[in-house]
Amino acid sequence: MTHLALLAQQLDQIFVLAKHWLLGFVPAGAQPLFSAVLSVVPVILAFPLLFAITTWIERKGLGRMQNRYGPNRVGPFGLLQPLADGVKSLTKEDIVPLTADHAVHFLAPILLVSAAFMDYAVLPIGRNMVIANLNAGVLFFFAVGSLMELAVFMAGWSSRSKYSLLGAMRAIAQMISYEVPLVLASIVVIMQAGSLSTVAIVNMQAAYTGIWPHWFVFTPWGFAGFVLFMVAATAESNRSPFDLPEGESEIIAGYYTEYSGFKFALFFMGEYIGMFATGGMAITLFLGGWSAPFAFLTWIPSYFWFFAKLLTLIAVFIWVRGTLPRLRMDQLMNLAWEFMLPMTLLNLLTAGAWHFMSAGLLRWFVCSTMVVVPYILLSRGLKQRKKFQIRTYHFSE
Amino acid sequence: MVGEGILKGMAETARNFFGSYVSKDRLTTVQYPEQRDAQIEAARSFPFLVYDGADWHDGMRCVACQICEKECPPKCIFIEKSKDKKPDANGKPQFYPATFNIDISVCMSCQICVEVCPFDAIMMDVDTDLSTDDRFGGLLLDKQRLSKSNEYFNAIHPTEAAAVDARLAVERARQEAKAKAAAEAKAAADAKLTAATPAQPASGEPR
Amino acid sequence: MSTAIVPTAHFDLEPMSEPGKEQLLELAMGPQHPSTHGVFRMNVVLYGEQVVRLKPVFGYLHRNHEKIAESETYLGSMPYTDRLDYMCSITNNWAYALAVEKLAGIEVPERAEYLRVITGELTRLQNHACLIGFLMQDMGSSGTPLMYAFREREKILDLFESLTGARMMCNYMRFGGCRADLPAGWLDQARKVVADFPRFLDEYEQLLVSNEILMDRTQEVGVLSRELAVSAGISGPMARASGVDYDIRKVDHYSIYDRFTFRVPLGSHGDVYDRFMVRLLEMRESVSILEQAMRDIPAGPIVDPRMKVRGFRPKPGEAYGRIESPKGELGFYLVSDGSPNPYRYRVRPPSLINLTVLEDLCVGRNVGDIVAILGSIDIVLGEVDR
Amino acid sequence: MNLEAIKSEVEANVPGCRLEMVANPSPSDQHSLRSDAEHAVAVAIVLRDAANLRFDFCSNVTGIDWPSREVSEKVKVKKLVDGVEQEADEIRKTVVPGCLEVVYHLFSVEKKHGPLVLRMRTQDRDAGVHLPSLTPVWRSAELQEREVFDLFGVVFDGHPDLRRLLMWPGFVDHPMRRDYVDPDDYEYEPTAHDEVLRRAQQHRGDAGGKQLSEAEGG
Repeated sequence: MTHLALLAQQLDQIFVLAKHWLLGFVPAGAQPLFSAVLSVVPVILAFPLLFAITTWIERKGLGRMQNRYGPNRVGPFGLLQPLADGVKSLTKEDIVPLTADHAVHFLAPILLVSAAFMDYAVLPIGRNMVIANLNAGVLFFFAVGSLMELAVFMAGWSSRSKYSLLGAMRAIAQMISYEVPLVLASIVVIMQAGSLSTVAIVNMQAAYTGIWPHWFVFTPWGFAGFVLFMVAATAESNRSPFDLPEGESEIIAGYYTEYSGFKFALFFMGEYIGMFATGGMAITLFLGGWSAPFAFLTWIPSYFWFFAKLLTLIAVFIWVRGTLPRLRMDQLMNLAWEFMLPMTLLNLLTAGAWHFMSAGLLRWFVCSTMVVVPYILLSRGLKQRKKFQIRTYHFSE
Repeated sequence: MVGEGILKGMAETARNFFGSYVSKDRLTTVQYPEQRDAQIEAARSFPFLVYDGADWHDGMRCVACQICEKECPPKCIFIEKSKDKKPDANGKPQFYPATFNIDISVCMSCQICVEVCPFDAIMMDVDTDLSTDDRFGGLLLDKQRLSKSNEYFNAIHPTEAAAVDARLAVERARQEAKAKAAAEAKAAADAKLTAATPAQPASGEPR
Repeated sequence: MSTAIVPTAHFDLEPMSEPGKEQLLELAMGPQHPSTHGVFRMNVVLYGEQVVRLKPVFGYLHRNHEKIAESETYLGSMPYTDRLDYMCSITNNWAYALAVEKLAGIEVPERAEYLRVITGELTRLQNHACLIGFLMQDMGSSGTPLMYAFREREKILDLFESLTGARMMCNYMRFGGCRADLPAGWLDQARKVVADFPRFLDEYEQLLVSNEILMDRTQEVGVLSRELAVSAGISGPMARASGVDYDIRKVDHYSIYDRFTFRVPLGSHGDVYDRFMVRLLEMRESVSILEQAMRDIPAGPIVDPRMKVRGFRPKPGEAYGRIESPKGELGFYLVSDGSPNPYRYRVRPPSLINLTVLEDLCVGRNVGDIVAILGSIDIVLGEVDR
Repeated sequence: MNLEAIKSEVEANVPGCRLEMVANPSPSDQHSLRSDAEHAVAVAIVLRDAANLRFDFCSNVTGIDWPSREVSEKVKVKKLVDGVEQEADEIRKTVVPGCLEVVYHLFSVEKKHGPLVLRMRTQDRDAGVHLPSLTPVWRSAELQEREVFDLFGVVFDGHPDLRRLLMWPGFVDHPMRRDYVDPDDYEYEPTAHDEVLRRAQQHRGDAGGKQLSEAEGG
């Protein structure tokens, strides 16, 4: 038994051990630098790979939802489709509009991808597997994440295209609006954990009562926070039904209308990398990070759980995308300011109440009421003001 | 409550997602080059010329009457009538098309040529794999490429071909009967003639 | 007394760039645009995202169908009508055949009328199903409803192929009847398709009707008043969504529609949601018509035996024949001078005329609404530009 | 609804209007009313608003081109031949002046009747092509009158936005007129035969034409 436990532990820590083993070959003076490189390189390799797999999963999943096969020609089950797409975008002509601001136009996709990658610095992918354990990790995450807005605006502005400009306008408005509920939704976790460090937050959730983990999502405020966070994250990463900035059927491709070839692919990748990062943050904050969902499954390596949860979230993203039509700009704004913001603020109160009440059924009841009642009231208010309803029709014989 | 309709919709897409793995009814895609749907008998692509017998030139039913050329809405048929006549399948001397071209890059598969043809000489094909890299030459079909045997016609449109064959057989029998009657009448007339004027020189001889 | 609503004067994109109007953004949506349903262009003036002015630009697909028809025989124009509204070639054939039959006074045998109704209503089913799919696609739902619609449409197109020989360019009607009789087993196959169709409609309704985002996007958007709808000649489901009780199947009693019991759904708001719902409900009525027609279809000839294929020359005169096509009132106006070619051949395109009110519906709305409104009008550029 | 009755009703309401019944010999039995241009708008308003007419739905607007044509008719003429009066046939040729005709097909949504065919004629086909626009009466005429202007060249006075609809703004001729000649300014799709090939050869000059005919004729 102990042997097995040791093996599981070794498997869990295999990347950490490998890194330390490799660092042994490096002179002591260069070790910090090499340590950093050895931490960063796998992330830079793993997530683009995940991006490739995700595009495949997305196309397959959407296909099946739409009663199609999805890609199935390139390689077995179409698995080499992302590779083919990559080769295609690399070999395509890179067209820059004549009047574009060339420097900014060139820099925008690079900035987007680098900003997206910088988010991963604070994401604990597994036990002891985090690039930088900053004690203000969550803050760092949101700060760096908002760099993406800058990149989007650069792209939209420098293209000198009306569609790009409209897309950039939409993107800025949307991303800034949803940053507020995104941060507010995560504050409940910080209140509870008492730390801004992502590692500390995960460690706090990686404990068990019986077989059940202490994930924050299993509390009323945590669940509400998680749902709100996911909605805001969908908007942050411009995914359907909040994909207005690129609103394909309205403004062609929004801010990256004028991009082609590899720069277009970079935008595409940046979006997905950003989506994984916000998804990873949702996991870290609410779904216990790398911790196993049941106590008896802790022997499975922690990074496996991280990626399993991430893929599950991605599947939900795809599912939502396959079902819902897009919102309109004013509705999007209304949702952010009239629904998300009050809900996140009330959720802060709920989290406070949870903190100060003693454990027990009463606490559950009070806090659940504090979440559900405002939700019902708010949604009813929204519905009545909009007057939208399922109508009945009359017929002429 | 807000979200109810969204959840309903998501349940529906999930049902279709799993349904596509179990129900053939939901996943109707045909993997084209490997799988093909069964050929639908009435389907049509482009016209072809029917010939009887073994040789496409000798058995060609077309008599270059040029009705299809005139009636073709996009004017994709081009016919030149021959100067001489050749015997058709019934042995009757007929004109034949010296040139018969169909520009299938112009043809719109409307089947009007088939409907107007009084000789059942032009029919609709079912072959759609006609892509070529020679846009103008490769899509301009001459009479040799257009000619296909009556057996082929029977194979692709059995019902229609059977009707056409029956009609032609009736027509042929009628013509044969008519020819026979004419021959008999002629023979009788000749007999009468020879009986009446026995000492006439052979006809056609210059005096 | 109603007064006509007069449209705004036209504008050029350029002169808008005068001082004092710097706040406005001029945008040419199309001719290459993902949701203009073809090569169609809208010159839009935006204030932020709000539409201030909008003028449609037509003609990118213009091939002067009417002029071509003047040099064709009457029959020769039949395959060209397939290409007008290429989603529903059979109803186009029908309208043209009806006009010619009026012009020349041709009777249609009973079985042919049933065939026309069956194929025409199947066309309506597939057009409406796809239109709703396109509308959802325009509103950004990644094509899921569209694919479901295409899945069902495929079955209907298979029926068309085995009956007429072609899936989309059917060229099925002839003056005084139809071209081909039902092949063996066709009716059973069709009955199965029609019997399965309500299940698909249930699925569609489950997916769409109560979706909050859809309701939010479409309700009270692009409201067309009843007065404007009548004045602007809006026809078909779009007019009925505005409460205009005008279904040519009921009004003109053409063909044999009197024999079937069906209802005409009417909207009361005239917005995009009503247009969507009216089409959804109309499909259920079409299913009921189909069931009745396939139950009652008699045996008999399918074309007037007195009609010749060649040498058709109607007497001088003129006729206007119209049917309720899935898009609206599709009419053909023919003037004959006694020759084998029509002297004048005119198509009354419902898609084009329904676009008359596009600016009225869009002004004051958002860019996102333009595509939803355009999608709900249901245009096919083959018919708009002819 | 009887056309005579409609005619008398309109004439009673619009003083001075000249309405003419145009018979339609075809079995369709759709006879029409031809209005003079001056009173057309008033006639249209009466047709739309009169309580028992209510033609509120202008379905179809279109033009017809009638180029001037020579009509030859046989006339019996009495002639004095050798002092004796005899009847003889003589072919008399008259030129019917050309015009452009605009046809409106009206229906009533309220009363569910129709069609009423309303026609108007221009004076000639060159300068006198002005007709009053009925767009202020029926909005549905907006795009269709633009189309008639575009393809036939009828100028509708009072139309709020009279531009070409289907042809591009710089285009000069009116393609639906019977005497319209295709301009020789576009690329011909090479075809195997017929008129188009001949014109393509003309358009490209001899060399190109020869190549074409060699490539496709053989």
